[in-house]
Amino acid sequence: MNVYIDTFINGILIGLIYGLAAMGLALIWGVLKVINLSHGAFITLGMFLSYLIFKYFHIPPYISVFFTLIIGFILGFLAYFISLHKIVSHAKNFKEYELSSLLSTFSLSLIITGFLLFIFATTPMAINLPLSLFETKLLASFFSIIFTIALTLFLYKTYMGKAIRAVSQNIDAAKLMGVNTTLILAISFAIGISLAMAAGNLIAMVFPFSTLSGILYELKSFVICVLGGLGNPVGTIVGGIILGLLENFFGLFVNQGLVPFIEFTILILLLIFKPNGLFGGSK
Amino acid sequence: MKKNLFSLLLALGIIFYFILTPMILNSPILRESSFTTLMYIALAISLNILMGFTGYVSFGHVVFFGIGGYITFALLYYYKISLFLALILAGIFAALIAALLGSVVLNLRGAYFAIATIGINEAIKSLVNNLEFLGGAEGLFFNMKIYKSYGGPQNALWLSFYLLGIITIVVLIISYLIKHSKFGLGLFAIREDEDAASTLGVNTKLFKTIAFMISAFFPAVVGGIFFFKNGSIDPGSAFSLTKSVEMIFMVMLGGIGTILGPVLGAITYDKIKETLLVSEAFKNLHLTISGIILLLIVLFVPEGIIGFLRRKIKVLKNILD
Amino acid sequence: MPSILKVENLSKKFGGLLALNNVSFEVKEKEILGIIGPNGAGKSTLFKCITSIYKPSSGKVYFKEFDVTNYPTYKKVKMGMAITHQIVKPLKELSVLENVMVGACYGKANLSIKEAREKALEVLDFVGLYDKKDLEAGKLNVPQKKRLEMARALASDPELIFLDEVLAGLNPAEVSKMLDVILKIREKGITILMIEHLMHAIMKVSDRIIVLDHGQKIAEGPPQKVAKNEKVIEAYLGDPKLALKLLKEK
Amino acid sequence: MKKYLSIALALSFAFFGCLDKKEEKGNKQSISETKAKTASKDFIVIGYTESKTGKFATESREQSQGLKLWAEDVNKNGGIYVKALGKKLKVKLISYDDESLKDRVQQLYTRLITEDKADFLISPYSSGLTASAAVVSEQYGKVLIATGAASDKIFKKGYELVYQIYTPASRYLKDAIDLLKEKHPDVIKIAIIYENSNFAKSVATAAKKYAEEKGFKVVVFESYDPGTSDFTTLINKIKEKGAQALIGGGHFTDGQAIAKQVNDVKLPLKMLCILVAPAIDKFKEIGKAALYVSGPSQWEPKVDYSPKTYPEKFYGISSKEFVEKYKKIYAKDPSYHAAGGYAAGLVLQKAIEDSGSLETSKVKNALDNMDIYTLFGHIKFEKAPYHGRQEGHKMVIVQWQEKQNKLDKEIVYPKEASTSNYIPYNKKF
Repeated sequence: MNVYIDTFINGILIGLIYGLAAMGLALIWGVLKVINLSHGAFITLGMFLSYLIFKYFHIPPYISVFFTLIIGFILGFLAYFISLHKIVSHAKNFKEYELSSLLSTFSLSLIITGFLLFIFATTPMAINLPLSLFETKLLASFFSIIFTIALTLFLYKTYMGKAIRAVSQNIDAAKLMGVNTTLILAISFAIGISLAMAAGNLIAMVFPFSTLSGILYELKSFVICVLGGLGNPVGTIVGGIILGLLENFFGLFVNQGLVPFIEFTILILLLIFKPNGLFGGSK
Repeated sequence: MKKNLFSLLLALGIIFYFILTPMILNSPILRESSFTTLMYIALAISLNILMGFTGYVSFGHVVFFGIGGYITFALLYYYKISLFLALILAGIFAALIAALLGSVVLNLRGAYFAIATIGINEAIKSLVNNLEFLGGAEGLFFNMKIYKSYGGPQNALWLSFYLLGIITIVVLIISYLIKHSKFGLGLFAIREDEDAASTLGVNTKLFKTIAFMISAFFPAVVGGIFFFKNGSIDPGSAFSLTKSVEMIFMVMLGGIGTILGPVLGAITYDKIKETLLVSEAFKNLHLTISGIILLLIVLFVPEGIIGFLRRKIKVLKNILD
Repeated sequence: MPSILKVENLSKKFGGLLALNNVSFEVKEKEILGIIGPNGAGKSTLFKCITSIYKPSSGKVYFKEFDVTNYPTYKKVKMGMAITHQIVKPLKELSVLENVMVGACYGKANLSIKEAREKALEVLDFVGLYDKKDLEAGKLNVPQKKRLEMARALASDPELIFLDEVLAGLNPAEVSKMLDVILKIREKGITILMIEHLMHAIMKVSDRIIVLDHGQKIAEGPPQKVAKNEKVIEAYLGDPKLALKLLKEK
Repeated sequence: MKKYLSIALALSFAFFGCLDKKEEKGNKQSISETKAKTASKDFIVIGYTESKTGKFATESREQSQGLKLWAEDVNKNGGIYVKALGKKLKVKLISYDDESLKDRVQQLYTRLITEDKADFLISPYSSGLTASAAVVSEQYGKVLIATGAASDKIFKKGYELVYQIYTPASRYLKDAIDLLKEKHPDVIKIAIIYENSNFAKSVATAAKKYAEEKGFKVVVFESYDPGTSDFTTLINKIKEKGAQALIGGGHFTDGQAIAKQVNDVKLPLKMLCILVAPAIDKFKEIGKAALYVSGPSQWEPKVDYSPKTYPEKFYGISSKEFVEKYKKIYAKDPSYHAAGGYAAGLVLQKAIEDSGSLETSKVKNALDNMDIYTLFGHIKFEKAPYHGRQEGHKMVIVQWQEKQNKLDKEIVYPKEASTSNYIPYNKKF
């Protein structure tokens, strides 16, 4: 097959997976205005959950993902009240907790990573299904699309989703309209974490991983959020696809080792010129 | 006026304590642990000039530590110039890079600035990873001969320690002078409300950039000393994101925007970590435990040690800064 | 009298919306020029364009004969403009004194930090905030914050001061206190350009008034004359008679 | 103002004086203790740092396990006989966590030397950390046995007391290229891809040079970022350039991913030789994709290094014995990191016995003249300009083959160690 077609297809698939990984971060960033620095740690947690379920119960990741979604939701809910509630509820506006939320979510990531390191060290792990890489990528991409559709429907069609969007646009107005903002924030965070862990769960079946893999997806997720904006899941997926394509096509022409340099340079340029994402308005 | 001087003197006293005890006891083990402590103090004070005075939280500040380390290392490695000159050049170069980067990223506010600085750190790390003359991913290694011109490795280690001590004192004094200067007042105005500051006549862009440059200069020099002492440098240890966040923590822990705060914060953080690292009971889980401690600090003492003391003990309210 | 500020055909577009449309006027030295107009008339936009908080889409601004259109805000302040904000912007965690010192340090006064302290104390006394000098600015109440805005502007030794609705949100007693301060400022020889929503108050102190509506200047002249201008009254309420009635109730 | 100055200074000294008093006391105590100790020394103290956290945690843990096994063995036999003291001394290991970071390596090694009074040092895992530790060990005149560090660069530094156990990076893939030349004289175009990290880069650079000397044409020579898990683009590139053999890799995860993805696209390579990953047992998790993948290894549980193979100069237990002991305790096959850890201890033991002393200069002398065979293979150190670099030890090349429908790791090179014959990679397609 033509190298370019190959690269293109792979770029799209990888992009969908990246988008999946970024979705949770984008949701939390968008609604709570918190840049969740524990995102990567939760992705890793999802990967290990997936691995353990596969190892001990022989349930493949594409099924265990539903279980992980539930566990992730519960953990996320708890994590919100442990690390963020105090900070968020005491602040008058999100600017006041911008810094402390970065720090508290970072502590959360230290706690999780420290724990995982204690048990698993940095031993590389892999889930080996009787599927080719291409097939697992297809499977993960499929889930990525499903999650995007589900999350979009949830946000735009359900009462809860509308409340979340209302809170993300104007928390004070939402409060006045009688929305229980604390609950909404907690649920949004829980969904974000749940998505992060589900992404980890699925990625574990595609690529090998270790305790420290999550941070790579976290950094990529920053780029994606900035590319796709924070508004809606579709934007995130598109951001992911752009990144996937960029990575793959750059990789064809320049040394692969330089790809992160290009990625982060794009991140900085975008932040400067298009802080609301490629599709958002200007500053 | 007097109250501020008290904090400065207290901070100076603490720093001198860390410089003098290893010296008087001629104890290498104390020197090594003091080296780490002083390094953290200097880094925390430098970051505080940007973060505490100007309100811009750089999550990738370690990039200047790395840049300084690489410049010093490369200058000594290729040109064999003197360490002092190399350190100063490293600081100046880092400040220039800060001016260049600052002119664009300092237009971003809050979390966007934070993310951009992470991006800068990662981009530069990746770039250095691919630069052959800087050793790429392998990094550069000194020949022991380099230390010979400083009186052998033994003396070189002491020299690095004294240099670091001097830099720590210098950065503390500079931070004090800035805080109580007209320039510092301008920075504080920017921290509180950038738009208001500019309508009061503060050239916000210039001020921010200068603050960024100063807070880049010192980490670069510290990085230079650190990697000189280490004898080798590689991108992973030069541009470690964890150290960046540690710097922020130290400032927060001590008290953001204060003179004494970063000093106390750095020492406390360092001691907690050192204790956890060598303690039998905790060393396996020290990452988790430091996470828990840090979380507790963020949640319950967000104003830091200084703020806490000022709030709790009336007498200290007007003395501590 | 020579003019200190000259605005020529200033326009500002926000996207497709024309917020300011070819506004021109002059301010003479030592006069109080009031700018009025209904909500959304472009008053604040006009201020912000003159002071470079917004970049005007077209037109020119001259300050003391210099073309300062593209000067950044801080430079204009250094030349002798001083700005207050409609929505108060105290430097919350700094003390009241420090707030005012910023003005003294960086405005036209350009004082050293030591001189600035003295100047600030003097100004705080002038606006009646002396006893609050060590309080955190964020802890002041609204009228005090408004006076703080004034104090910061005054401390910079301005030649021209922009007052953006400094009377809004004050009760009658506070309004009259504030008007006293404004008149005292004029006595110091400082030119005042003020936006106000409360018409009767501005009528009382202004030498001349400019009326904006939908981004355009619709009237200019002494207060009494402007008040009777039907176009103005219509712009304000759509009902000239009701407006007139309101105007007469002082 | 003077009052303030004095108060401030006094306060700070008092405060921190209290904090550190305990430490100082401990310090003084240990000084007096050691004075007593030299007369009646009971232990040989060996210090090292282990990366319990951070990116080297796994490898470092295994290395440390090997070392601990050695210490146990020694102590079971009553210790090491030190002629100068006329008795056997037991070994005491002291270690701290270096977090896989340079930050504290020097601090901890100084602590090991000055506070814990370590007589000898073993390196941390990885070349970068070893380089930092070496500065300190040289400064205090302590012997540092470097295991888990394959870099050549450390030994360009003019160190006198650092000794390397591993085959250095410059020779890592040499044998693989020799093997390729021998088995496939027709192959000309080869591809080298490597992880952009300290170790892999040294290996790849040296391999490229050697391959070109041997007449190969390196058509792809590219790095990829650590953590890369998708190699589709690189493989496309290799396909396009028509390379007939692929060598490279870096760490386990990427190596495994490369093997899997090359297999997925059925790239008909004559040889697929990957660093690190094939040598590790977990590699077989990828099933058929592992078949016929080869890779260099420092050591293998299957190698037969025993007094039988090297009757003249063999020292310590045989590799078989080591594997059994290790399995009994840790319930799995030892990796080469573990064997390297054990060997590091063994080398030190031999040097102490040979010199009959704990003095650095005498032990150094013994190390300089060492030429032994151990469970890890041949150990012999270079003289200047690369003083201390390993020159005796040889890599083995392993290949995953199928025996009775089960994947098995066989040694295919060098001939004297081999357990099976080499099979071209593309035979499976």
